[in-house]
Amino acid sequence: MTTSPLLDASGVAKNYGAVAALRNASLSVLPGEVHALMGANGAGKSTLVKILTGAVPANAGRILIRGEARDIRSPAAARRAGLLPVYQEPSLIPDLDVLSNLRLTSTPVEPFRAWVRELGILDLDLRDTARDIPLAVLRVLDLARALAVEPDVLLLDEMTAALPANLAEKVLEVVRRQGDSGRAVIFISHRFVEISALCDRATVLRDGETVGVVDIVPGVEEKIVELMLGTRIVKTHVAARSAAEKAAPAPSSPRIAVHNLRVGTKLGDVSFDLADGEVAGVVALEGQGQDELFAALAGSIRPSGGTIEVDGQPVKFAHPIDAIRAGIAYVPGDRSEALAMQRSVRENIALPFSAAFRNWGPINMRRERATVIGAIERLQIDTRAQGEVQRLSGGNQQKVTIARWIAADARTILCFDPTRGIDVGTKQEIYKLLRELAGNGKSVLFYTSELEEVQRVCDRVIVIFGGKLVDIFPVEEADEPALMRAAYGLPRGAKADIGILADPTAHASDAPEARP
Amino acid sequence: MSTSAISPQSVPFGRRLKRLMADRPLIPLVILLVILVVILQILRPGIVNERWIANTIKFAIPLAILAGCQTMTMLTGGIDLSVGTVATISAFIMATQIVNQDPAVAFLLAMMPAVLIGLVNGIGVGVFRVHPLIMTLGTSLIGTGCLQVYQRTVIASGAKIPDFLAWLGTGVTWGFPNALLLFVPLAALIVFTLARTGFGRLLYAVGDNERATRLSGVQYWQVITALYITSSVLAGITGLLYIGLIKAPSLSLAEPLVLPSVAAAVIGGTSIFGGRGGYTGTIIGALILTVLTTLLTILQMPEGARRILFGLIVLFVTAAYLRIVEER
Amino acid sequence: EGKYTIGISNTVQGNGWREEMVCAMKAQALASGEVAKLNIAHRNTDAAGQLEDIRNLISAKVDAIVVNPADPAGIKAGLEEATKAGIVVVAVDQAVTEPSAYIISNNQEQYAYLGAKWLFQQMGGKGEVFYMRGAAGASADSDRDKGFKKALAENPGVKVAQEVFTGWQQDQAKQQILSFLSTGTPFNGIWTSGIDNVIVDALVESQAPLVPIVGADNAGFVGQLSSVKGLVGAAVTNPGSIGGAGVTLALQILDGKKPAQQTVLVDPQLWDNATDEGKAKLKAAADPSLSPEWPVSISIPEWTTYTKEQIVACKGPGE
Amino acid sequence: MSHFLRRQGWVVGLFALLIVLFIATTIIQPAYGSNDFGSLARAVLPYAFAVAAQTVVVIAGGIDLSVAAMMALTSVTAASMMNGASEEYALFVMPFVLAMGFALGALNGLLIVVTRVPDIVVTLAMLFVLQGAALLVLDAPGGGIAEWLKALISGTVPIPGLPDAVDAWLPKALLVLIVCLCVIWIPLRRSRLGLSIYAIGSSELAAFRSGVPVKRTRIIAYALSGLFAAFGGLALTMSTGIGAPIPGPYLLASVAAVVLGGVALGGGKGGLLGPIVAVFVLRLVRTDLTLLAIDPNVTAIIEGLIMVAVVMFGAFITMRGRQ
Ligand SMILES: Nc1ncnc2c1ncn2[C@@H]1O[C@H](COP(=O)(O)OP(=O)(O)OP(=O)(O)O)[C@@H](O)[C@H]1O
Ligand SMILES: Nc1ncnc2c1ncn2[C@@H]1O[C@H](COP(=O)(O)OP(=O)(O)OP(=O)(O)O)[C@@H](O)[C@H]1O
Ligand SMILES: [Mg+2]
Ligand SMILES: [Mg+2]
Repeated sequence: MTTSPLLDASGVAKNYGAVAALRNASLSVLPGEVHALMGANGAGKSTLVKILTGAVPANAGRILIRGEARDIRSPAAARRAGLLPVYQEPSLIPDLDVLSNLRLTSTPVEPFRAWVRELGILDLDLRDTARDIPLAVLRVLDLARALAVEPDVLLLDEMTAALPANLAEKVLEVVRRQGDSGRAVIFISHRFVEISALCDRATVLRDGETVGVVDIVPGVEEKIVELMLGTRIVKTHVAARSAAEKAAPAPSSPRIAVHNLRVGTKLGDVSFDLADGEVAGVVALEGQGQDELFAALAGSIRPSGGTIEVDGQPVKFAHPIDAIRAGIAYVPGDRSEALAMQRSVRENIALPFSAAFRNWGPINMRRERATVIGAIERLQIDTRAQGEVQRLSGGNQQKVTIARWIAADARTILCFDPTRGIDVGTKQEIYKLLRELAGNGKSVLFYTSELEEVQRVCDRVIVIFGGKLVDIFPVEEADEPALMRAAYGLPRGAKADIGILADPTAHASDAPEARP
Repeated sequence: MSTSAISPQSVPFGRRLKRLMADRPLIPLVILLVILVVILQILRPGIVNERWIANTIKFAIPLAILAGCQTMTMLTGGIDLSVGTVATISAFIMATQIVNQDPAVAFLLAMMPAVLIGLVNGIGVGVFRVHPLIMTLGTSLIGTGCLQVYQRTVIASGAKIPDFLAWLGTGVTWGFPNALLLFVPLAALIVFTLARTGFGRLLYAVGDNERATRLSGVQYWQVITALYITSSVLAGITGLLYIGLIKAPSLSLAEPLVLPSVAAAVIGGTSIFGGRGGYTGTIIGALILTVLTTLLTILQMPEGARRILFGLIVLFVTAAYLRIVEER
Repeated sequence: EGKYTIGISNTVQGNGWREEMVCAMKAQALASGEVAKLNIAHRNTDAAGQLEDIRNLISAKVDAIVVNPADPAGIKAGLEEATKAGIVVVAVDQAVTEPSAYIISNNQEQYAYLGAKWLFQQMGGKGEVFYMRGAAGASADSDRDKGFKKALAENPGVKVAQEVFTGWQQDQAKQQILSFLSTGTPFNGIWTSGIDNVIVDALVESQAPLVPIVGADNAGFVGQLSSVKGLVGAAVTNPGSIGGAGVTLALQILDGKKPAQQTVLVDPQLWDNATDEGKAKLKAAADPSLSPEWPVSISIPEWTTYTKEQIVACKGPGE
Repeated sequence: MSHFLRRQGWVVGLFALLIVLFIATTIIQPAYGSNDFGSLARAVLPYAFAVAAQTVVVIAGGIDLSVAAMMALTSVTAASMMNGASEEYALFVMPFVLAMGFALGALNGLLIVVTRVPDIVVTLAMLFVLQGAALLVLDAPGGGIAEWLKALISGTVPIPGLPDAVDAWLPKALLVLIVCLCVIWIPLRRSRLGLSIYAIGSSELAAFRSGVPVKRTRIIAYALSGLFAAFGGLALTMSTGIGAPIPGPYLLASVAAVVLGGVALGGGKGGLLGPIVAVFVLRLVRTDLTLLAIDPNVTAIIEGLIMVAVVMFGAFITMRGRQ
């Protein structure tokens, strides 16, 4: 092809004080292409997107749009240049209703409505305040808002990371069509399946530098991983665990027993057990009540009915501290919900130690240091950006949220989508960690939005649909199509076509992360 | 835009100095303080003597303690506007009760309203989630009203400043104000609490991200209630010290210290939005404000111009300080 | 048995002088036996707020309003409306511009002139004076400034070493005098506008020379004038009991005994501790049982009839 | 309907409270009539403008501690300019003073944006500066005002076609308030600028990413606050006929009324109607306390209790709503 690039950035550098987030990044996108931007955690993808769209100023670099040098100083300027981003964080104004949000950005309403329907959200009231809308829907609204103004270049930063499979599906279809209609899309994702299904080329970043541009052809995934990780050696092929490893425990009394748990209208009559030494997966589409289930088990919200037993004793949690005292720790999916961003890694990890009234006194600094360093090493947290947690990259922040409970030696960990927006290497570490915990007799409840993770980590799968527990089955039967069907509330064994991701014959078949 | 890359090797001296100041935010503050003192000395040669220093410290101490209340509450994203009223109430009760009561009893009576107001503030902010500005403003109104009513019941019995408080407030031993005997341990305790205790950690964490602390098992209302009670008790103690210094129980004794106490904490580098700051900076902030007040009193100019200058200097100092510290 | 309802409006709360004024109003209303109810609006506010209070008192249908004006001109409209509604209006402490209102007032200009004249005499007509004013922008302060400047003009040898505004606040005044002392600036006298006992304290504490000092007749300062060794000074009376006098005047008018003039001025007296005569007056006036911020002149002969117990109890009719 | 109630529920509640208070007032003082209501409207005027000034910046996520000092400065400026001048000269003074308020407000905003010092500190510093400037303009209360300006807020407006009995309940002061606020607020609320003000208060980052010029919007919000404060300063001069350089109790009152009016300190939520109704409630409470001849020291306690109780009640409902 000889078409000239729509967007051409080169030599982009960005320093945050002593840390170089970007050193020498370049990116060239042709019209009509869906271009993947890939890199491990901390490689600088988000920073590059922010620079391209004027959200942060670069220290150096040259940006050409249709061959013309443009100085993009603000998101408004980027908009005028035809560059529209969907950032990782929702960009709607929380206290304005959707309609006002559209007016604020001069977005035409009718096309927006059409896109929202297209993207699979049928019951949107434009008068709803953004704050009251679930995260996944907000992300879709962001996308619809961007699409409605028909941008030349659409930049999607981990657009699908927080989406349930059904919505992700729609997004991918729409993005694909954008590419076909001659516009360009820059697509950031850590999911190879999506990349192979969607993208034409990929630019790979490592440590703030562009290390390669590759065409997406079957089998290229290995090369991308190599580029991304450089010398870091990562086992990308993790087989489903062998039968011996699984050693399904048959304990006399379960660690946690949930009976007929109800939370408002969101969750009704859920009953299951969680045993010591077990990782139980929870699979559900967005908003099926899994948030409420986790929050209730964590003591964050009060169930409206049913009982929870811990070690055979019925418990009532009025506050997370009650759950923590019972040995149950909760790692929320959104790290901004879990971290004190202006405090150090150390203080964040040690936070639970000071919570109880009797621990308000002087701190034993030496003991604390030892515990914290132990946890940091165990999770291999990259603390290059010393000091405040907000200076760590997203993936490393995520690890801090888990490290806290490793340090506190919690007996049961409720992990809500812990691998959201995390690179393959780190993901492997987290899988390993969860298995290790189970091996040490701890129990884990693990919700994931990436179905293929289930078989790597879990012993059993709990499927929730429409606020009800619809199925529990052993991991052997939990291949992706089966999970997908269950997640849609279809009975086990039924066959239905539910999109490109579930289709085992799509490009995904050769992806390193795909089923073995 | 240039295409030149930034080379991390050769850091010029200016930047190194800036970074040093940014890492040690106390240095620029102390420099600002010294500059003010030098200006004062130039304007009135000979003013900076032992006696002046003792006086400045005497007046800075009550301000610094109240600013300590603000520092701690501001770390959690709050503010305590009731400290002036609390200090006044404690001082007034002490001065009137000492006439007929045993000093220890008078002391306990004087601290009781402080604890009570702190408790109400804490419950309002911690349990009912009322905005601290409004909550403490409301309790301070209520407290002032109660003080007025109380004042009428004790007019007949008169008032007296206990000798011990006068000694503590105004006395100077070997050139050092006696108030330091109270202040140094108190300041050390506050600094230690903020840096090295679980409670201090929680103040920072709660101010930074309350939801995160909740998920870590922190009970917000406990922290906040303890905080506002602590703040009120400190204000009560300040009141006692202050009445020893001023020696005139009035119904608005410590009110004029409230806004400066907020300003001192902010100048000292504590973020009004919570999660960032410390007490040592606040102490310097209080000293800066006290020196500034003297400086403006000494200057011969119309009162209006004096106030304009005061406002401009406070703004300039805070802005300059932020500039230096944010250079990272 | 009383037949009248009297409304009171005051705009400074928590200040010893004003508290005494309100107590004198209550005590006089009780002692007169003619007042059934007092309706008191007493809070910190400005002229606009006082207008609001006066109008509320009009709504409450009081028979007379005794007001300490926040500003002489600023409440004219309200007072006019009150007179129109048939309400007797008496301004105390400061004058008002509304012609229909009666005024019984301490003469603020004379207050400052009297004290300053005495002070400059003590200084021998020359030297430097430390001039401590009240609140910048308050009308009582600018009236006093006129009197002070008049005395200054009569004594060309006297210079102002430093002029400060205490804001009528004890702590601010004390910090200012201490700062001033530390500058080592020579000075030969102090004139202070009502904040006095803390100034003497500061001089004593810092072992500064006790220069002649003029303050008000506050209990604390009057006591110091007799007890502090080597202190030469004078207290100028500025009775808070003027409030009681205002109530008496209002009642007289309600009873049909209109005074000859619209304005009655209560002239200040000066009690110094340099003469035997002054010493005797100070001794007679001294009252250690009063709050140090309260003026000792708790009654005005011919105008107030309450006892000391009554004003100290601070109870109005029906309380 | 449910949208309306959810959003305006607090204001509706305040209105109900106001009506209850009016009924209570007529029970306490059966003769309470249209004249007394006119007094209330005039008393409300300066507070209402102070509260409007505070509301705009609070919605934009800030706070303005210089409101009362700004009112004092604009008031003394107006009073000293009009002192002894002709009646027509006031036609020039009014816009001048309003423009001055707008410019000084913009200066507040500019300083916040440029120095990056927190708004609470900048406006605290400006409080001193403006107070000082007011003292330089007039070192004691004084000045004068054109008679027609005084007449502008006293009495009632005869509206043709309405019976006098109704007319009497429409004091000019109330109309002036409604006109001044509506002329600025209603077009603003509907414009993109208005949305931008809500947006930066709700989430600065999201607003920035939505293409809102955050800095410019912040400056404009403070400028509007200055404009409203200038209206307040003029209202003070109009009601008292003079200018006073010492600020009145409008700062704390404005913050209290903003919160009572359902505007979250933190930004992004609420409107102007709630705080204005809250001002009426607070003033009427003061009237009732005076009518009842309650011990003045107790009135301070009662006002404090009302403030704390209402806000706690509001917090309590929100908490219940969340569960
Ligand atoms: N505000 C900041 N201050 C200091 N360092 C920062 C800051 N933001 C990012 N960094 C550092 O810059 C590097 C790149 O971060 P960036 O978030 O751009 O990476 P990323 O590719 O988006 O990674 P992830 O997938 O983990 O989010 C990281 O090492 C991070 O620690
Ligand atoms: N315009 C802006 N204004 C203020 N802060 C910003 C702005 N843009 C980015 N930041 C901050 O810079 C930091 C670095 O962002 P970073 O690229 O690491 O995002 P991230 O959340 O890690 O993304 P991801 O997980 O998708 O890779 C974040 O703390 C963010 O809040
Ligand atoms: Mg990223
Ligand atoms: Mg990132």
